[in-house]
Amino acid sequence: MDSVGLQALTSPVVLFFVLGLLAALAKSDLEIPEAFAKAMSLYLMAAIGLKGGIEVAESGLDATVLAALAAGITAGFIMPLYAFWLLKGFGKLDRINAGAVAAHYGSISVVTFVTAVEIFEIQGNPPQGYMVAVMATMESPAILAGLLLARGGGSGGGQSTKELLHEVLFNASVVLLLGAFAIGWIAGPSGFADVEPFFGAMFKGVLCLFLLDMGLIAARRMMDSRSLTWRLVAIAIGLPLVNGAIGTALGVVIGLDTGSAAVLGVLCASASYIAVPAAMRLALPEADPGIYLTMSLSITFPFNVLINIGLIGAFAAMLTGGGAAVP
Amino acid sequence: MDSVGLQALTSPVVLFFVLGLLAALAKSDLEIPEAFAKAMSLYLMAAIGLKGGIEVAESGLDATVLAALAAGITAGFIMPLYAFWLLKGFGKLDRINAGAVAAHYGSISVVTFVTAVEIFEIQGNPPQGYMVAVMATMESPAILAGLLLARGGGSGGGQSTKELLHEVLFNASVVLLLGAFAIGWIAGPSGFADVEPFFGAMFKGVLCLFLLDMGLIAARRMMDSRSLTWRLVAIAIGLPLVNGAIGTALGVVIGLDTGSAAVLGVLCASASYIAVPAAMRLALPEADPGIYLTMSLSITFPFNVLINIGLIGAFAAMLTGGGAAVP
Amino acid sequence: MDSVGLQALTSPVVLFFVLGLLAALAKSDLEIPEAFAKAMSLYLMAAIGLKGGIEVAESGLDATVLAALAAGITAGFIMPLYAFWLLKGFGKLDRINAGAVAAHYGSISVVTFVTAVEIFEIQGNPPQGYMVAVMATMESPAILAGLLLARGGGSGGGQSTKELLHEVLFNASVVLLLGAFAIGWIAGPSGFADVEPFFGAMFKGVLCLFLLDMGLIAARRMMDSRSLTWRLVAIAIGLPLVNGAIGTALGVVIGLDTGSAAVLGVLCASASYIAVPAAMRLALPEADPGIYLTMSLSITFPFNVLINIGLIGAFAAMLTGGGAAVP
Amino acid sequence: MIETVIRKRIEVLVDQAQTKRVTAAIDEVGITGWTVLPVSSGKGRDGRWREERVMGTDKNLVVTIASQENAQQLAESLAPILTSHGLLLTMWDVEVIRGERF
Amino acid sequence: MIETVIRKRIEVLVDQAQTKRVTAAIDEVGITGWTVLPVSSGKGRDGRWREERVMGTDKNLVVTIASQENAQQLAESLAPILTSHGLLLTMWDVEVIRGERF
Amino acid sequence: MIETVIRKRIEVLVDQAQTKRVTAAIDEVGITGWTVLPVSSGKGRDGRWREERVMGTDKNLVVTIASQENAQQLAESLAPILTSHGLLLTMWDVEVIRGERF
Ligand SMILES: Nc1ncnc2c1ncn2[C@@H]1O[C@H](COP(=O)(O)O)[C@@H](O)[C@H]1O
Ligand SMILES: Nc1ncnc2c1ncn2[C@@H]1O[C@H](COP(=O)(O)O)[C@@H](O)[C@H]1O
Ligand SMILES: Nc1ncnc2c1ncn2[C@@H]1O[C@H](COP(=O)(O)O)[C@@H](O)[C@H]1O
Ligand code: NA
Ligand code: NA
Ligand code: NA
Repeated sequence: MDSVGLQALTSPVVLFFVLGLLAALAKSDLEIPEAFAKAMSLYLMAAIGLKGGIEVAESGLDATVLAALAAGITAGFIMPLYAFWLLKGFGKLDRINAGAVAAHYGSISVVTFVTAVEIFEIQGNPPQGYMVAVMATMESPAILAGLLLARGGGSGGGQSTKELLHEVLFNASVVLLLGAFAIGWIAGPSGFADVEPFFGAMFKGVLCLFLLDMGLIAARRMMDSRSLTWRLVAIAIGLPLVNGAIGTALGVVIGLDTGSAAVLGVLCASASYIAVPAAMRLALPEADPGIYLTMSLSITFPFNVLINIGLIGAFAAMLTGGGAAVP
Repeated sequence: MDSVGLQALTSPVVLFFVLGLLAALAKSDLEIPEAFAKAMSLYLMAAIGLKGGIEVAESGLDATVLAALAAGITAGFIMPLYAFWLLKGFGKLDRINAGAVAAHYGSISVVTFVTAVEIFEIQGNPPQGYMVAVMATMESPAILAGLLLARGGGSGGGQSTKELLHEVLFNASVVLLLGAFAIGWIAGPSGFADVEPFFGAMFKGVLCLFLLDMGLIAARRMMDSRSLTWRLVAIAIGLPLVNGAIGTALGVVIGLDTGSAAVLGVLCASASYIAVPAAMRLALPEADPGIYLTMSLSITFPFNVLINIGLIGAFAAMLTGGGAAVP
Repeated sequence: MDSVGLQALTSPVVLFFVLGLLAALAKSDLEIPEAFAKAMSLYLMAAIGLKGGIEVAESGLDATVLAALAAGITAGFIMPLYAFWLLKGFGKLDRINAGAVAAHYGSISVVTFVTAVEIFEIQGNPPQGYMVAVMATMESPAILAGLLLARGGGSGGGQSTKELLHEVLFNASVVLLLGAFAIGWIAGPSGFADVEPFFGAMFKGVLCLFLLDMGLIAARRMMDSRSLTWRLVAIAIGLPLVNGAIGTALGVVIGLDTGSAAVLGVLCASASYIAVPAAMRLALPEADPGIYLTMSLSITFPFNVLINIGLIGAFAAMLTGGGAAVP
Repeated sequence: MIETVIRKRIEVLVDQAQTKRVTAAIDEVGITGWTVLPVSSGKGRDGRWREERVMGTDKNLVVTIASQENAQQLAESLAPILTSHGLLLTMWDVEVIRGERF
Repeated sequence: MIETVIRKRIEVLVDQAQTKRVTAAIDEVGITGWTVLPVSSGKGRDGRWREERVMGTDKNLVVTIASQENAQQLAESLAPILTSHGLLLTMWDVEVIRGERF
Repeated sequence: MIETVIRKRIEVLVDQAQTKRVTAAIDEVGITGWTVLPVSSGKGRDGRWREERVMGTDKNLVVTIASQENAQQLAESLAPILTSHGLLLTMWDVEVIRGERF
């Protein structure tokens, strides 16, 4: 790995995640209070939404943005389809669990996104601000797709279509991300100045503590797991590789810059572990979190943070010919 | 509304409050952990107390300050009287609930105060630092007055006068506000420098998240409410209008500058929803929080933040002839 | 007390602690949510570990550092021995409680350390960054020593030696302090820049709120206490005096600068109230927290913060001839 | 001596996300109220869960006091989804004062 | 086989601000101890409450184990304020080990 | 009408640091599951505790539903450490649906 890649892995953000993993593997009793971890996740979503909105207020919207939004939404609907087929066939899951897992992999992980942005910035390829909007709109389509697949077009486990759509459109993550995005857009850079110390300067430090917690939780869940098979582990690593490559290529095709194309790849590669588990618990209670949460949080998330983001960044640089600027 | 008024309404602080209201009205499941919300409220009180103390350490005290303190305390005793009369008569509440609501409207809301200071600063009319001390001393008198009214001079629901006075003087909000004020005064600007990034720079960002939560809670409580009548809604809007005008005029009469007079108006207009509900729960458990909390938090608070602060600012500018400095 | 000493006592950090003590003594209901207090304690440990690691990354390690580490570990094993003897004899505690208390006094308090660093910096005698590593390594030895003393070499209350060693080496405080220290060391000053606003600039402000909470808890526990005798109170004040003097002298002997020697004294003088109580609860459940927590948290901690740190600083300055630089 | 009457206490352990469904069932049956307690971790046939508040897959304990008939009705209305929704329901007799309220 | 004895378990749902009053009543009756559990939301005749920690109008659940006589005495001492202070009291028989402690 | 069966509900109040020991005992006896509830403060013969999360000396309430035999076995396995480890154990009969699960 070159020095830039190494520099990314030695950023405090990644190191705190590794510390969490190691502490849990060593069975330390280190634990972040849940209320505070939840608050940090809300803070991160509000901050990332705000910043995206402000960048869009500065740069404006153009055709590339619309193309990126369309690409993201389309990917969100299509990825669950082949994931479902793979999970049922190769993964040997039943329809309900296959649908639930497919929804996770079609949707996105905000924290993976943020970590990738950190790393790509260190590598000299910062993505565009509107990618936050792309991320926010990619949260929901896969939830819909996954639920339809799980229910096989049937009437569904007691939840009306109206309730379902409500959850898809107004779940906490979507509301906070898009709401903060809108606030950033309206308030603009001048309005942001006052809140910058909190939502801007503090951001990476909070991300460190949050990733410490996610490392702890991911490794503990891994160790407690009873439902993981090697087939599911293979999917939890293979899918992000494939989705990451497809997403990056798609980004390059529609004309995104290196950093933004790589981020589209990361969004496709990432699996949700905040918005979608909550939605599944509501709409598909029969599905087993021991499968979907362990795959997305305990395998795919560390794999993405520690390895796949680096691969995707390199792939994007290769495709666009724009190598990482070595500082 | 002129451009300055618009600018105030598009500050992130106000926009996050609106986001909270809208999210709750859309029945989103967005929720801030209670422990974190409580921590934010303590942080805000400590920070505002500190800053007030430091400003007083810099500017010193004079006769105007004493006049402002006296005006605030007097208003705190008198406002509950006509509020009580109005609530019993026009509002058709019984003695106990009328007394409890009167205590809320006679006391003050720290967050309304802070939001007003934000807005008046944007408008170029920053109030004096000693208004924090005025605010802190205005918390308690109305609690006493309201309880006396509720009990009709009777012996009271099981609580001794000693317990009562203790609660009025040592309730958490009063202790934290005045304690931090004293610390700011003692430590002075040089001592403050070290803690400025936390208590100063971060302040507006935390206020955003806190107002997001207050928006969520206020709107949910509104939707759940069973006890609100149109008469009570009318009082919850009318009283802040009247009290705001009286308070502002009073401020001008005793010689306060535009910003400080407006803030005195806002203090009179605001209704407590942190210190007083807790005190009523202790001293007047028979009173219904479905009435006092819904009126102060779900009606008066949004009305003040979104409309009344703007009106009061304009009224103060009119009275003092000092128009808002358009930036 | 000279003006520098006074300046230390009027720093917001100390004043918030005093406010907590006074509020609890006045029986105010002021209370910091436990989840938030716990989060603050984790934040403080992560931040102090990080900063220590970064300073070591800058300054490197030399023989003095090794001497300081050796001195700290040795003190951690030896201090519990005479503390145990004193607690059983003069203090009239049984073997189990004497061992538990001895473990507390042999170990260290992170917050006392941090407060001392604040104060010595104000006094112009900043300690070296590696003292964080000394602190971290001093957490565990006394736990081992205290448990062996409590069990009298016997097999112990149901806990295997393996479990015990695991707890001693991987308890939450040790893992977080040393983990963050390692991260700081690896990431170095350039990696730290990004997270400085969170882990650096905010530090003293968070410390203020945390000390407010510790003041509240210490005074409440004092007032609730049933098990304290005057003998135990005398030990809780006498031991820190003696240990502080010994530790400071030891630091001077091994060649530490004024600030670092004073900090070694403070570490010896301080009694743990975060790491060790948790460890005792696990390994020695028969011991009474009403004794060990009340002594360390309610007596020794305030005594150290308000008086003993000042004495130790003066003693170190005397021994090294390096008086506090009056700013 | 104070007079107490016997009522049923029903406790339902339920996913955070499904809590509304249980409280709605309580409301529908006509029981006067309910109270929700937080839960921090657990283990069942589906394995262990803990620290899941961020993911929204944590649980709550819903407690309600009801007359025998209302309790029976509630149990029947929840029975069909007990297994699919992973609910855990226990009930027992308790003494209450002011029995007319339940 | 282990020996158990029957004691009363009393649970009182009470406003945060009134909790001290209930625990003081427990102490006065001479019961050896009590334990407080947090409560997150609820619904009663006065409507629904939730997310009220900031406002200090949230509730607690106070649990205490007592002998039959002490339990009866506690119920009687709390009865007069049950309605005015919005308390919810339930009690039932439980088996405990080391019965002499309660 | 829905069919219920009688099972034992056991609740153990235990130090945060000792919680694993209690849940391990439950697992060993072969009970299918358990649930942990947070506890915020309390008072016993050793005095009062509160706000002790930072110090790690706070407590939890472990709840488990079991058959009579398993419950009895659990009580016996915990009895020796009840006093030394400061546990508080209560148990009583409850009705459950789907009794085969416990
Ligand atoms: N039947 C019930 N079962 C459980 N909790 C109840 C019940 N009725 C009331 N509560 C709780 O007691 C609180 C006050 O009830 P109320 O006095 O009826 O408004 C409610 O907010 C609930 O938390
Ligand atoms: N009679 C009781 N009822 C309910 N909880 C109790 C009782 N006695 C003790 N406790 C709880 O058990 C803890 C330890 O009690 P002890 O071992 O007596 O100090 C106390 O702090 C309380 O939380
Ligand atoms: N026997 C039991 N006693 C108490 N709680 C249980 C029991 N079995 C299951 N639970 C709780 O119910 C949840 C779901 O259980 P299950 O549906 O068996 O996976 C578990 O995670 C526990 O929190
Ligand atoms: Na994806
Ligand atoms: Na007012
Ligand atoms: Na020590």
